[in-house]
Amino acid sequence: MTTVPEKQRLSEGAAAHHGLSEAQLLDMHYKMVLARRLQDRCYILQRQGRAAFVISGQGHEAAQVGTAAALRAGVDWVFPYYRSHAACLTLGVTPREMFLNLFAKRADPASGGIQMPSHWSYKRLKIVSGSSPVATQTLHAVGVALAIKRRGEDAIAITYLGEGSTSQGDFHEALNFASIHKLPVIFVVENNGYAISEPTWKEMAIENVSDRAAAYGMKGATVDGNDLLAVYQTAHWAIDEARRGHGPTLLEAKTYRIVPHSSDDDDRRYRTRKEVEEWAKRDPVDRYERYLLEQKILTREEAEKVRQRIDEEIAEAVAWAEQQPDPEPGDMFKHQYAES
Amino acid sequence: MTTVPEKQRLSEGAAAHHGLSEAQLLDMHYKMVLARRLQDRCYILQRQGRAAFVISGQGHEAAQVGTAAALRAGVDWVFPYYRSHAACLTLGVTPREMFLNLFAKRADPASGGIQMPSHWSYKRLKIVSGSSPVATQTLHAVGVALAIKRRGEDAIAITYLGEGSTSQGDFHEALNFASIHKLPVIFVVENNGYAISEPTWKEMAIENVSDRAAAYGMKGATVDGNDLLAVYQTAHWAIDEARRGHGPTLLEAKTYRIVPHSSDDDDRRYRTRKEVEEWAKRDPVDRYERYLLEQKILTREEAEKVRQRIDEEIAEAVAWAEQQPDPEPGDMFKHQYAES
Amino acid sequence: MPVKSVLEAVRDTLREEMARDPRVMVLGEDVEEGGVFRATEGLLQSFGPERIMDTPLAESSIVGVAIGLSLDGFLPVAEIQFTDFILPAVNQILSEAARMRYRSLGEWTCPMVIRAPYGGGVHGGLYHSQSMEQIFYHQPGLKVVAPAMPDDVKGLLAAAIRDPDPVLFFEHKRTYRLIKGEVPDGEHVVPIGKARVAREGDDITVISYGLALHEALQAAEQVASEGVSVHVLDLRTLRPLDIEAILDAAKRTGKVLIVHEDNLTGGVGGEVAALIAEHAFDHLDAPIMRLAGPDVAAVPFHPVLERAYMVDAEKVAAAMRRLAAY
Amino acid sequence: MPVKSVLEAVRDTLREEMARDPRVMVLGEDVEEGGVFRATEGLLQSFGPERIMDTPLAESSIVGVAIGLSLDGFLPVAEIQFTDFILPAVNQILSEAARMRYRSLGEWTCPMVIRAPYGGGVHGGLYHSQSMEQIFYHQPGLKVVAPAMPDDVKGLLAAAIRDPDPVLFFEHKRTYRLIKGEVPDGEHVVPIGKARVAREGDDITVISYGLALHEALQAAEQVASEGVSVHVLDLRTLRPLDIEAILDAAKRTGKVLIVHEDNLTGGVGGEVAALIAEHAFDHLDAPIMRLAGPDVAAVPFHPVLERAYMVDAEKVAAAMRRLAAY
Ligand SMILES: Cc1ncc(C[n+]2csc(CCOP(=O)(O)OP(=O)(O)O)c2C)c(N)n1
Ligand SMILES: Cc1ncc(C[n+]2csc(CCOP(=O)(O)OP(=O)(O)O)c2C)c(N)n1
Ligand SMILES: [Mg+2]
Ligand SMILES: [Mg+2]
Repeated sequence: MTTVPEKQRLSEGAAAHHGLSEAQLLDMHYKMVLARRLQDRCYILQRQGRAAFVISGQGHEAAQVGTAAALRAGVDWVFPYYRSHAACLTLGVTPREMFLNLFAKRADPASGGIQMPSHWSYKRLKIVSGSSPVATQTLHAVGVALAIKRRGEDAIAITYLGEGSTSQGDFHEALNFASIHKLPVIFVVENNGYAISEPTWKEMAIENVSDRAAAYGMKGATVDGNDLLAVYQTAHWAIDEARRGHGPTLLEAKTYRIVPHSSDDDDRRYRTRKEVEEWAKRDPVDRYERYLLEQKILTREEAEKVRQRIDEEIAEAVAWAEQQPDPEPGDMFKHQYAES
Repeated sequence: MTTVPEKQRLSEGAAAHHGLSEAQLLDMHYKMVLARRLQDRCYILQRQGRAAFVISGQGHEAAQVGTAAALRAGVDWVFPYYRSHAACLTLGVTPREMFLNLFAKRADPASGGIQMPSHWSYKRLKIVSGSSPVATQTLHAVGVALAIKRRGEDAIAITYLGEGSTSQGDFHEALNFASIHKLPVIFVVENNGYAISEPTWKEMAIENVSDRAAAYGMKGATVDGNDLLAVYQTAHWAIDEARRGHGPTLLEAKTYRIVPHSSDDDDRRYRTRKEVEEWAKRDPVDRYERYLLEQKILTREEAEKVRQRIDEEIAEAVAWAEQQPDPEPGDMFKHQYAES
Repeated sequence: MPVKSVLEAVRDTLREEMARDPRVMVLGEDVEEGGVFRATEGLLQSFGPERIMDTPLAESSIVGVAIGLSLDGFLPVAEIQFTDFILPAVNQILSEAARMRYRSLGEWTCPMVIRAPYGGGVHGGLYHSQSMEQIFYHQPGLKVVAPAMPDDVKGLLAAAIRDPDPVLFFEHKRTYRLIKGEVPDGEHVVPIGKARVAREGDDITVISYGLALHEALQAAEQVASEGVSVHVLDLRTLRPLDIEAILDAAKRTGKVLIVHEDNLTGGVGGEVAALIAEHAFDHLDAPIMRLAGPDVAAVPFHPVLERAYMVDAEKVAAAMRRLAAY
Repeated sequence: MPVKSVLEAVRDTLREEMARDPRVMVLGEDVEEGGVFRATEGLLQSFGPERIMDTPLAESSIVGVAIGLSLDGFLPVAEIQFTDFILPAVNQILSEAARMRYRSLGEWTCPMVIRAPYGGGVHGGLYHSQSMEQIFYHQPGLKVVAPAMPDDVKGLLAAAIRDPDPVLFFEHKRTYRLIKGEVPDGEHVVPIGKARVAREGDDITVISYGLALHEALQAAEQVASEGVSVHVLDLRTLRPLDIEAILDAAKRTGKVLIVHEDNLTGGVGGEVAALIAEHAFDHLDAPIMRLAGPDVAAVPFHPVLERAYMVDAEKVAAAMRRLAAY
C-alpha cells in the first residue's frame, strides 16, 4: 500500500523535468558513483588488512542520495545508520572524512576512533551521532522534530534505518509520538530484504513496511529504492509536507545490499549467488547512469571522466587519511563529562 | 476500521440465537452483576479503611465477561491486567479469592500479599501472574501461543490491556511476533478513552486501536465494549479463528471506566462529571439486564434475586476473607528460587 | 526560610527553573494534569502546553524524545511516573544519553534530567517501591543524584537542570510529604558530586542516602542517649561519588556502617565499602558493615511484609550498637 | 578428554542438551543460520525449525516470548546477539523473568537461559564490547553465570538449561576461539553458585572471572618467577556469589586483589570487596585492591584505545607486585 498521492509518482522519464536542473542531475550522478566507489574501496582496504572493519551500503545509493539530495544540508537534521555512506556524502561529508572514519583516526570528526566506523556524526551538517543498537535514533529524530516545531522553524528531521530494525519497540514509539504531534520528521526505511541473514518475512507479516503508516494515521509511501529519481521525488514530497506542518511520513525504499552485511559476514550462507546477481542487474548506480546516457544528459566519456576524477579523489583521500595519527591512549578519558 | 467479516457482526436481537442457551445468557448476567457489585464493594471497603488500595474496572464488565465467556476456562491461557476482575470471575475465580487478594491475605493464591491487589494469578485457570509495568504480558501471551502451536494443541492465549498501554514498544513487538508466526493469541484492548488522565488522542493519532491490525497483516476488530453480546460474538469469532490456525486478532472493545483510575486517583481533575454521567447511561450491566428483560429471558424479580444472592455471597466472602491471617514477615523470603 | 516538604521543594524548583530559563521543558505521563504525585501541579497553567507536555505511555519514547530535545537546544526534564517504570527506557539512557558526548567527541550532548520517584514504605508493592540507582550509578556519562533533604532537593534539582550532562534525579516517594525542612528562597544550587555531613560524631560513621538517611539520623539520636556518638554522611550524589568525603568520614571514626534501602547485594553500599577498604584501610578499626534491603526480588505489598523489608531506625540502631561494641 | 574452544563448548553443549531434552528450544536473531559467532551452527539441521527459531530483531520480544515458552513447558535458550543489545530487554528480564516465581508464590516459573556474548578485546567498539553483568547480578530471582574455561562453559551451560529459574549466561567473546581446554565428554554439570580455585598460592589472592581471569593467571605466572605466589579464584557464578569461597580465598593470604573488565565503579568487584571487608576483616593484611576497566563510557574501538581500556596481564602483574609489597 502506498499513500503517496498518485500525481506525485513519477516515472524516470518525467523526473528530469521535475524541478531538477541538469547540474543537479549530474551532481547526483557524481554522488552515486562516489558513494559506490568509495564503499567498494573500503572493502578492498579491509581485505588488504588496512582497515579493520567495514559495514556499508552498496546497492542502497539511490535510496540515500535520493532522500539526502532533497534535504537542506546543515539545516535539516539527519539521523543516519551504519549504511548511510551515500547519504552522508550527498550532504557534504568529504572522502577524507570518510576514510578518517574507516581508519578510526584521531582526527575523525565522527568519533576519533572511539566508535566503530560507519557511526557518523558531523555537527556542521546536523548529522547526529548514532549508536549501534538499532532504531534508537528514530526517537532522537522525533525529539528534534518536536524542538523544531516548538520553535516554529521550518527545518525537518530525517532518520534512516533498515526494515529489520522496524521490529524494535522504539520504532513503534517513534512513529506513534511523531504522528500524535504531527511532527516534521521523515522515517526512511531502507528495505533490503534482509536483517543480516533473516529475510523480511521473518521480521514482519506484511508486504510493505509503509503499510504501517496507516496504523499511526500518518503518511506512508513505498518506492523503488533503486530508482533514484523516484526516491528523490517521493522524499521531496514528504519533506515538503513535513515543512508545511502536515506531519511525518514513513518512506520505504525497496532495495538490496549487494555486499555482505559487513566484512565479518559471509552472505553465501543465507542467500544464493543467483539472487545477488539478479539484483546486481538492477544496480541503482548503473541504472541512473544509463538513464542519464539515454536522456543525453551525460556522455560515456563524461561518465568515464567522472569515474576517473572520483578514483583520484578517493586515492588521495585514502593516502592522506592513512597517514593521519592514530588516537592516543589518553583520548579514552576525554569527553566523559563537560568538564573533562 | 473493523475487519470482522460483516456476517459476523451481530445485533443484540440476533445474539440470543447465536449458540447461547438461556442458561448461558443468565450465567453471563450473573457474572456481570457479580463483577460490578464486587468491585463496588472493594471501593466501599477502601473508603472504610478496610482495604488499602483499589484498582478496578467498573464499566468494563461487558468487554471482559464477553471475551472470557468465549474461552475454555483452564484450557485457554489468560494474561489479564489490573482491571480484569470481571474476566477473572467469569473464568471461575471466586469472590473469596477476590477478597483475599484485596486484603493481601496470606492465603491469597494470586500473590499472598506480595503484590498489590489486582495482580491476578491462578494456575488452575491458566491465569498467569502479571506485573505492573504495562504491556509486558502481551509478549508472554505470544510465547505461550508459540508453545501451544509447537505442540499442536488447540488452546489459545488471550491477553488484556488498556489502550494507553498500546503505546509501549512491547505491544508492537508482541503483535509483530504473533502475526509473523500466525499464533493463536487474542489481544483484547479495553479502550476506555483514558490512560489515567490522558485522553486517547494523546496516546495515538488514530480513531481505533484495531486500525493497527493491518500494520501486522493480522485480523482486527472494534466492537462496542458495552454491548455484551457483541463482544461475545466478536471474541467467539476471533478465538475460533485462532483455534483453527488462522492466527491472531487484535480486538478493541470501546468502553469507559466509570470509576477513577484507582483509589489514589481523583478523576475530577481531568474529566467532567457530565461526561461520566453520559457514559453511566450506557452502563453495560444495566444495558444487558434491560436486554434480558426485554427478551423475557429474565424477570425483574429474578434479577432482584440474583442481586440478593450476589450480595450475600459477597458479604460472606468479605467476612470470611477479612478473618484470614495476614502474611508473616518470613514470607518475604520465600519463592526467590526453586530451592527456597 | 520557609519550611517545605520534599514534594514542595521539587515543585517549586521546577517552577523556578522554568521561569528562569525558557529552554526548560517538562514531559512525562500525566504531567500536565499535575502528575500522580502532584509534582508538576500548576506548571501547565503557568507555562502553557509549549513547556509541559503529556507523553504517550511509553518510557523509551519519553527518554528518547527528551534526548532529541536536548540535542536541539532544550533542557528537558522528563518524569518517569514511578522509578520502576524506567526499565523500558534503560537502553535509551545507557546506550544513548550517557554516551552521546563521549562518542561524538563532545560535539553532541544531552543536557537533560530524568526525575524518578523511587523507594518503598508507601504500600506500593513490587512495582511501585523499587530503588533503581544501582543500574545507573555504574554508568560513566551519567550523573545520579538522590537527595534526602528539602533544601538539597532544591539545590540539586536546580544543579541537575543546569548541568550540561544527563542527570538522573531520584526522589524518594516516602519523603515527599514526610520530610520537611527549611529551603532557601531564590537562587540555591548545590553542586552535584558533593556529600554532606548530616551529623557530627566520633564513635562510628554511618554513610547513607535517601529515606534510609532519615532512619539513620533517628537511630543516631537513639544511640546517642546510650553514649554512642554517630557521624552521619549523606551521599546526596551517587555518581560521581564524593570519594574524599567518604574516606574522610570513614577515617574520622574508623568504624563504618553503610545503610541503604536497595537490596544488599550489588547495591551502592558495596562500592562505598570497597572504596574505604582500599583507600582508608589503615584507618579501620572494625569490619565495614552494611545494612540494606534484604535480597528478595522486590519490596512486597502487605504492610507486615513491607515493614520487614524496609530499613528502619530500629534496625539501624541495632547495627550501630553492634558496630560500636566491636 | 577432547580439547575444545569456549565456542565449541557452547555449541556442543547446546546440541547435547537439545538432544537430551525435547523441551529445550533455541531462539534469537540469525540463530538458524548459525548465529554471528557460529554458536548455534548445525542445530537447525539436527533439530529442525521446531526447535530453533529466528526471531524478529527485537530483544524485548526475544525475552518476553521466551518467558511465555518457559511458562508453558519449554526450556528456552534465548540468544542475545551481543550483550550490548540486551538493554531493550531489561524490563522483561528484571520485572518479569526474575519476579515471576516470587510474585506468584512459586506457581509460575521461568526456567530459561539467556545467552549473551560479552566483553572487549574484539575490536567491537562502544556497542560490541560491553560487560553487562552489573545490571543483572544485583537482581534476586536471577542467576548469573560467567565461566572462563571450556569445561566450565559446558558444565554451567548444562546446569543453566536444567535450572528451574532464569539464568543469564555470559560468554566472553574474546575467549570463544582464544581459550581452549579439555572438556569432558558426556554428562558434565557444574553447580551454579560455586567458585573454583584456578591456581593455588600463598602470598596474595586474586579474585576474577571471564577474560580477566586468564590475564590474572598469566600475570600469576609472571610474578611467580619473581617469587610471588598467587592464589587465584575464578568466581564463575556472579549470582549467587560463592561467599564462602570468596572469604576462604581472602583469608588464605590476607591480601586481596579483585580483577574484572567491567568499569570499576559499581562493578561486581565492589561487592566482593565489601563482603571481604565485612566478613574477613580480621584476616586482612592489606587494603583490598581492585583492578578493573576504567570509568569511561564504553570500550573504545581503535586498538590503541581498546588496549588502553582492557585489563591485561601486564596491568595485573603490576597490581600484584604492589599488593605483594604492601
Ligand atoms: C538492538 C540491536 N540488536 C541487534 C543488533 C545486531 N544487528 C546489527 S545490524 C542487524 C540487522 C539489521 O537489519 P536491518 O534493520 O534490515 O538493516 P540492514 O542491515 O539490512 O540495512 C542486527 C541484528 C543491533 N545492532 N542492535
Ligand atoms: C511501564 C509503565 N509505565 C507507567 C505505568 C503507570 N500507569 C499505570 S496504569 C497507567 C495508565 C494505563 O492506561 P490504559 O492502558 O489506557 O489502561 P486503563 O488504566 O485505562 O485501563 C499508567 C500510566 C505503568 N503501570 N507501567
Ligand atoms: Mg535490511
Ligand atoms: Mg485506558
